[in-house]
Amino acid sequence: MMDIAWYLVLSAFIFCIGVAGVLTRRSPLVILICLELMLNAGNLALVAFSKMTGNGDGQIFALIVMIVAAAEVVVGLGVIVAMFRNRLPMDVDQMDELHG
Amino acid sequence: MLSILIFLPLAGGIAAALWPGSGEHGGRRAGYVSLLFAMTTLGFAIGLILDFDAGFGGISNVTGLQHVTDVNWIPQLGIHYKIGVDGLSLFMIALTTLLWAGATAWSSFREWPKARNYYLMLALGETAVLGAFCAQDLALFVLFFDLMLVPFYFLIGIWGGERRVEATTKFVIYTLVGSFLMLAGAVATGILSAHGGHVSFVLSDLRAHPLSKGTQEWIFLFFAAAFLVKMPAFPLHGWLPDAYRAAPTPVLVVLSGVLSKVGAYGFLRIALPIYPDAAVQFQELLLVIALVSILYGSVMAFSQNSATLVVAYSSIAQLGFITLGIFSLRPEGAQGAILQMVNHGLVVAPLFFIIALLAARAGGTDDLRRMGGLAFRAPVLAALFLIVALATLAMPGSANFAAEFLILNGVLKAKIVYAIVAGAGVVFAAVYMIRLFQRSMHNPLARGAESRDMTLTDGVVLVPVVLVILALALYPQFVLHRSQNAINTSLPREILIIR
Amino acid sequence: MTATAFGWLVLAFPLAGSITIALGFRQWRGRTAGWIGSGAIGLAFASSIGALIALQSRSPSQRALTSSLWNYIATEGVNVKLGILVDPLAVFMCLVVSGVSFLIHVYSVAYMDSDRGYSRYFSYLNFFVFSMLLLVLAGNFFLLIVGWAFVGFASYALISFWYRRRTAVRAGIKAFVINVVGDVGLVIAAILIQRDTGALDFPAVFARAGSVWHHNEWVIVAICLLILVGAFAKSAQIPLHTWLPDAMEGPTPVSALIHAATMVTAGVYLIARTHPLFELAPTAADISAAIGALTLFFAGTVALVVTDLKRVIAYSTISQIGYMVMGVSIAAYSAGMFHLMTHAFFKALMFMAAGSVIAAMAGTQDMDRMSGMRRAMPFTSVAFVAAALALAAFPGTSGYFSKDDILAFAAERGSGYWILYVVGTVGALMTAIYAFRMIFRVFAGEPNEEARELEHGHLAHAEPVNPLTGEPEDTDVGFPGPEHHIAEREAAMRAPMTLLAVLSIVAGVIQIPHVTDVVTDFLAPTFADSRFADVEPSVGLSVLTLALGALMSLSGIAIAYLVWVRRPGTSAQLVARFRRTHDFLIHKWYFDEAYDLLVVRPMTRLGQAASRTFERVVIDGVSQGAAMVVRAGNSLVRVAQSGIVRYYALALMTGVTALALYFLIAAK
Amino acid sequence: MESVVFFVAALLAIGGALGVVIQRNPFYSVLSLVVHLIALAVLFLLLSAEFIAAAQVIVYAGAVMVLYVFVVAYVGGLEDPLIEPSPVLRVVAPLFAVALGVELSFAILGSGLKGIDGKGAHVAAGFGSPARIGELFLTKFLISFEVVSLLLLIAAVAAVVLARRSKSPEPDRRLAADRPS
Amino acid sequence: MTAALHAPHIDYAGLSPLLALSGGVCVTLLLGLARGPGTRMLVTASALLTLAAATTLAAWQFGENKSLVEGALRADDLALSLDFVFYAAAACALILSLRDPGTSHASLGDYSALLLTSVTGMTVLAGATNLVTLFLGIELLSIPLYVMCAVDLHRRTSLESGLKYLVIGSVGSATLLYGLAFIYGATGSTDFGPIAHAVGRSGIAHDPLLLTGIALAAAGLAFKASVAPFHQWTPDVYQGAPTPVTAFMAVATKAAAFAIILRFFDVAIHPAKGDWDVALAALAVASIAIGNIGAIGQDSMKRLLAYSGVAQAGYMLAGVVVGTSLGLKSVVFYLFVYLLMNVAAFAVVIARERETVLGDDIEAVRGIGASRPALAWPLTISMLALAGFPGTAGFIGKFFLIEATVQGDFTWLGVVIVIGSMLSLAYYLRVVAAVWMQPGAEPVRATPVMAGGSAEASPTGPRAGGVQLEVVAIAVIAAAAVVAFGIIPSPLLDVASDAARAVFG
Repeated sequence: MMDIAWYLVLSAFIFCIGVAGVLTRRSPLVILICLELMLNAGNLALVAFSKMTGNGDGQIFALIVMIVAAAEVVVGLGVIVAMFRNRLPMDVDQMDELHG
Repeated sequence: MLSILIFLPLAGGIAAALWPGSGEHGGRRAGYVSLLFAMTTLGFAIGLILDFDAGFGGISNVTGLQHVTDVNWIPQLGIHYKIGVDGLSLFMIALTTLLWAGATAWSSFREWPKARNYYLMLALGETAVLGAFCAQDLALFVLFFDLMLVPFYFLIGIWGGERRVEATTKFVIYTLVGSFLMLAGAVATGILSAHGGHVSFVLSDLRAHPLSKGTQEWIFLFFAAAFLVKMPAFPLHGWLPDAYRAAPTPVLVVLSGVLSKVGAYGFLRIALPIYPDAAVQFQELLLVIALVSILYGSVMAFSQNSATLVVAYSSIAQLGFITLGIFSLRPEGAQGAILQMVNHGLVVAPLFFIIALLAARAGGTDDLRRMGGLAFRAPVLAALFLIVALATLAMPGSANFAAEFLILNGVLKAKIVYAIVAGAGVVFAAVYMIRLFQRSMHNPLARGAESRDMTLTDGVVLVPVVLVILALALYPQFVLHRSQNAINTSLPREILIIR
Repeated sequence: MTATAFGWLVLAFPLAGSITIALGFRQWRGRTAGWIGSGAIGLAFASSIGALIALQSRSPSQRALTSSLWNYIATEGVNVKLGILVDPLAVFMCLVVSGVSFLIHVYSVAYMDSDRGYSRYFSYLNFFVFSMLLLVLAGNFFLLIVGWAFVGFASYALISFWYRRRTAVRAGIKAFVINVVGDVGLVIAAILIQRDTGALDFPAVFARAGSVWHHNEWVIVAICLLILVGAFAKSAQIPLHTWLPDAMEGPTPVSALIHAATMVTAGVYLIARTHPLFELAPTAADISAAIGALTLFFAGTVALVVTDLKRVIAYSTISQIGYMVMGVSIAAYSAGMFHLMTHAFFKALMFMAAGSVIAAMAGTQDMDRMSGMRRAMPFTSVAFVAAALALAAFPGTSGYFSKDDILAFAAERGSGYWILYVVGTVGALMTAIYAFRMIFRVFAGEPNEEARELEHGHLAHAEPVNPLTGEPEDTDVGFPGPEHHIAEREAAMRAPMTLLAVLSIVAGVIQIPHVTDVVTDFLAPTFADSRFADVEPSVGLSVLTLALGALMSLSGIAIAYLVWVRRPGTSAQLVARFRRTHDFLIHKWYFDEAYDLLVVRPMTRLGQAASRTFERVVIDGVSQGAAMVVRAGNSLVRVAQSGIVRYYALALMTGVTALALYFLIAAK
Repeated sequence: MESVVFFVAALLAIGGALGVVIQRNPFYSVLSLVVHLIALAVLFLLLSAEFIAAAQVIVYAGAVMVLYVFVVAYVGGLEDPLIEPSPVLRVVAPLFAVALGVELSFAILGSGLKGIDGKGAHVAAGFGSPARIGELFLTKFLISFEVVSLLLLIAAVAAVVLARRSKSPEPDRRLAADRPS
Repeated sequence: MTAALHAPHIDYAGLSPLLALSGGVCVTLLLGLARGPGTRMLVTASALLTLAAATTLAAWQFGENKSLVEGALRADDLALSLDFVFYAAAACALILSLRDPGTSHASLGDYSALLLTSVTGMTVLAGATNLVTLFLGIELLSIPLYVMCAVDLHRRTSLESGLKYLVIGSVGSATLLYGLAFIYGATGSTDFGPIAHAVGRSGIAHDPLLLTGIALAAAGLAFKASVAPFHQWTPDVYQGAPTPVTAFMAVATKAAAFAIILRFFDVAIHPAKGDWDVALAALAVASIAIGNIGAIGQDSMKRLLAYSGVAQAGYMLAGVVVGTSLGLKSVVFYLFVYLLMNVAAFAVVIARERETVLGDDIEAVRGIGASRPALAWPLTISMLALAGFPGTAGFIGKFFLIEATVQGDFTWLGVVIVIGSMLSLAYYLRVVAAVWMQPGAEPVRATPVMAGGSAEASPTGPRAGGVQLEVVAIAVIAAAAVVAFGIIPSPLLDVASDAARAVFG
């Protein structure tokens, strides 16, 4: 049985990988996925903590996060589809009409 | 009672704005309506003076606050709607109402675009100024002090001359920089003087619980900044030339006749009583500023070609004198300052009216090089101008001289050197005022200028003011006697003792 | 009626006259305004006499009366009443002022006729008299200053009376500013006095002076010097004399009244009035005496070379006032006042005569263009000669006694004061010379064309031009109108001139040393407290002085005769001989140039620099600088707002990392 | 034994995550995400959260992933060059990721909390069981439970709004299936 | 296994506003499906009714400070008073979008439902006393907003704003989540009460785990309140979104964010104040500076208001920093005022958008002082109020905030606020000057215009040319309120004090 710390560090790494993804990728799709990574990292941490402290709140929290993530994905994909329909580039860097 | 005085003009302004009638006709009617109200306010003020109790020979020890109204306005913030009159505010109020009546009359004899808004703003301005003069609660004072800017921002910005928008923006920003600092200072004063207890901004309470010296110092500086910008004093006068050139005549009159006094008034009403230690601490600094203002203003005044700017810079110098008197931190000085505040308001107003008339005769420019020899067919105008000019340069026998005499008296007793240097200021005043008079009235008739006397309506505006000037020249004691008591509060014992 | 009541009346009449004339300026037709003005002054003179009688009816010790109307300024530490002080000195001045003024008013009624500014002129003139009387009657320093400034203003207004003459306007400003300098000196002096004695009323101040200040302590010396600044500015003493010659821009009667007879002697009066202070500060008194001497010498030299008729008289005035200042400064009070009086007589007369001449010359004032008017204008020439004799202190004339009275006193004081005596005597010689230089150049010799015309009864009426610049006058504000008036044809001018001529000659008899010391005795109560009250030139000294004076005067006249009548052209040779000296003198010792260089130019330069450079660079610079900083920040923010979402995310993460870092540090 | 499982799962999870980030083709990113999710599920099991693990597999690997695949297919797997056009981000982004990682690890390891270095509290059987979860949901987290349903409802609406004018309403129906009753 | 399930006590009275809202969502959604002429009116009516009901219920519950459902929520005066702000903002947004071309792409039913849901989320958030509820609340308010921003599907900028908001928003909430996880881990509970208690124990107060959690959570919340440096989405999203949506976001989102920020910092982790106050102060200074500087010279009114919003967030954050009852009071009060000021401004922008082809460019309001006083005055008043001129509620608000900072020993922060206000004059006055002091652009009759300032015209959607009474009315009423409360602020102040009492007792 491993120390909780291991799980936490692992989750931290995943979180950062997610961040790196958001910062480096330009396809909105992939960015969404990277967001999923970040949320999952959060989940892992929650579950680990709930194991550590032995109360179930963390797990509930994690579960709810999952659903929230799903909802976010839906909206995100919806926007992407809309963009596609309007023949907008699938590249966040080119969505820069608003600036200044 | 006082509240009526304060809000009567605003009521008039609203009435004027809503008065039926269309087109220029409606505008004129709006003018007469607000003129009516302005006159009523003036009457009110006169009543106030007559009914004012100066105490026994003016030497009684009561603070002399009269007609007090005290409503707990915003209890959660400890802000009271407390207003009252003492010898200090009394004549400021009189001056305000008089000049505003004059300005309104002057305006109502002329056509204005968007006249309704114009009179509304003019009236709002009067209300704000009166409020500031009556306020006996720090927060209330700050509120009115800043409120003043709103109407003047519009008055200059909408009805002004060339480059009016830049001018008015510059004016408001300059002034608000000071005012906002003052706001912070005021709040700090209220909170800190409460020492964790119940917060109150009522001046008398604040006087009762002075702050620690260190706190006083930075707050005092904030307030000083606000007041000096308002006056304005060197080197915070950057807004003055543009604003003065852009402002329409009636606005200019009240701007330099009254608003500049609010700063000086603030020193006597707020800065000295509430931050006595700091006042003493920074006396030298303020005296130097005042002195530089006098000299700089004078030098500028006699190197200008625009008549308006001559007077503009001259008022920097004049307010320098007032500051000098205040920060002599002596009763004579303060009294002189009060008297001089009234006088300067009284002389600068007709000056600007007259300059407007001269400009009308010199083909619409206030450039002295385009004027000259205007006196010939305008003996009355010339005579009035002469009287006002002499009063401005503090000709002995004028109330202005009485004031400067007292001021120099105070300064000389406090710090002799400053008095000597200030003497030079008096000479300069003679130079630039006489120069102004002669360049416009004397010398061969300028090309394109035509000499004709003023009309009856101009007389209606000018003559009363000049009469007041003469009256005060004969009997300045009228003011001094009533403002005597106010000094006791303006110069608290701390200051006098330390001195 | 008490003396003070008369005092108030003395003030009331001229003021009333002035206001009446001013308010009714549209109504008065013809010479009405003039007669109203003269009448007012006449009444004032009458009241002065009334005051005199009322005063003399009291015992000498009781002859200083005060009276006040109301509190002018009454506040902590300052108390000024609107009050007058009637004492012999004041009454003496009142008599001189109102008397001479009356005569000059009458003269003006005719002389200024047909001037477009007729009413304005008399209104100003009455106002001047009022101010002058206020000055002499003032019961405290404050009111004194008020009168002081008023006369300054009146003189300014009358100097630039023909206000479309550039020269007149410039002269006016000059006079006004220099007078204000004087006022300021006086004001500061007054405040210092008020600070130390706590009073401004003359009696109180003089009473406490001795106890407040030690003998000759620096404060009192400073005060006296400041008072002198005021006195010298008014009385045109070095270095504040430059305005007086220019003041000749005004109408000639004005020069007669203000710039010869009355106002310019105010300085003398002031010193006499404040003598208790000066006696406490001998240093100041000596300085003043020295300057007086210097001035009388300087002015004399200049008067020798100037060719503008009025300016010659002006310099002679400066010089004569030099005598008076010297006199009162060395405590020869009654002598000084006496000379003040006589000088008023003969100098007023001289100006009147000059005015008549100038009128005959259709406005020309240059002596080079004058000659041989004797036959053309007999009356005028007689009057002028009478005045000149008095000025030259011809034995027996009024000037003779009054001047020598001063010198004798100087000699009596002995020691260093001998120098003053010598200078005074030399001055006397020069006086005689330039006085008769005028006579000989104007009246002697071949009649010029104006004179010849006049002999045939035609008064010249040239197209008016400015005598200085030669530019044509615009006459509609009333440069001495289209026609001129000379004494020969105007009774209103002749009468006062006659009277003054008589006075100039005989007035001396009232104050013949050791014979009739009328003036001295009359003024005695005022100067009773003086340390030198009992100093009086010994008989021998007086006689010696008188003799020497006579000698000087006669030789002076002789020299003048020699140079300008006997051997015409001598002066030219002299000029050629002493070219340098002549230039120096003709430029009036370069005073004006020096002022222009040291004061006027630097000031204007400073002003221009301030408005051109400082205002732009510093004052606006600050606000613009602030604006620039903000704008820079603004563009920075906008660049960061690139519109690329990933940069936003980056920024967000930066924030997060930074926050986390801070907290980690906080944690440790 | 357990630790072996942990390390394997951990490696897979990280690998999957990295895969998501560095795969050029979105489609592969999706697939590596699946790997990552499964690995996480395993870790959840190790942390005695059976229900979470199950939900993870069903909801994510089941529903959400399918959604992704659809959209990827619909939009077309457009590849974005890994050569980051903006050098700033190419350098800075990983830097920040690392920095953040270091900070977080510091926080975790530096924490003085007892138990963090422990195996965790000794939990009763059925700690993460559906029953326990359900109980919590119906008691303490009732509100959350209801709100979540509202959230899903609105997500559906959102999808409808965004995918308007579409003859192919797959995303919508798929979501409708997800809505808990 | 059948564990005895003792159902929790549910206080329906306390929940009533929430229930009303969620009910309203469903009803509106269904009504939206109806076809027919009157649908629009019907839907709007039901939505407005919902809000009205919620408001009344909230008002009814006002004063009873109680926890609901095992401390997941709290229906106290802080929450309820801010609920009023949400509801008011939502109502205004609804009325403003009634005839808005931009939002007309979604069927009004869906649109209103989204709006109401977002409001529900805010209500939840305002009452949240539990990390889970907190997170849910934030998501529930954000997700509909993402959609509403993008709702003008045919306008690129609208989609762009939606995407940007979504991406950054999700990053923000992920960060928040991670932070909450840490806090949960460090304190072992998701309820604020126990958390506060745990933090109170000196051991944890300085634990890196907790503090890092706080840092991440703070970042997430600050993002919602668009506090610099987490503000950058604000200008773009505000400008891109349909203006009524912007108006709603600008006011309601900020209010909700501050609601939870107040509760989180002043309740949950108040014991650790010594650790976080300086950090927040730094954030406040940053936002004041960046917001005010960024707003200068902006030509798009919406952008300008966005930056000004950043600055205002900074001011309010200063009220949080001091963590005192007075501070909370001042923030709540300022939120009320903020609502009024912005609604007035946005209403005017919308009106001009529809009257001219200039969109939300400042040109559009040039010279309306002469032509359209009914719009000019509200705009002027709101600008002056935002700048903190006296006679307006904005002045009282600033006064109050400064008072709080001084009393909380953060005087220098008060001075920073003041300096910020000075900077802000540069752009607020520019608008006023444009309104009054410049000749009007010749009135352009409304040709088909897109909301959001881009000139791409779209054929669809109803166009109301010229005056639109409801818009003008809102502008005028809001402005009037600004002045009224500037003169008689006491009522609002009382509410604010109640809110403070609910938290600090």
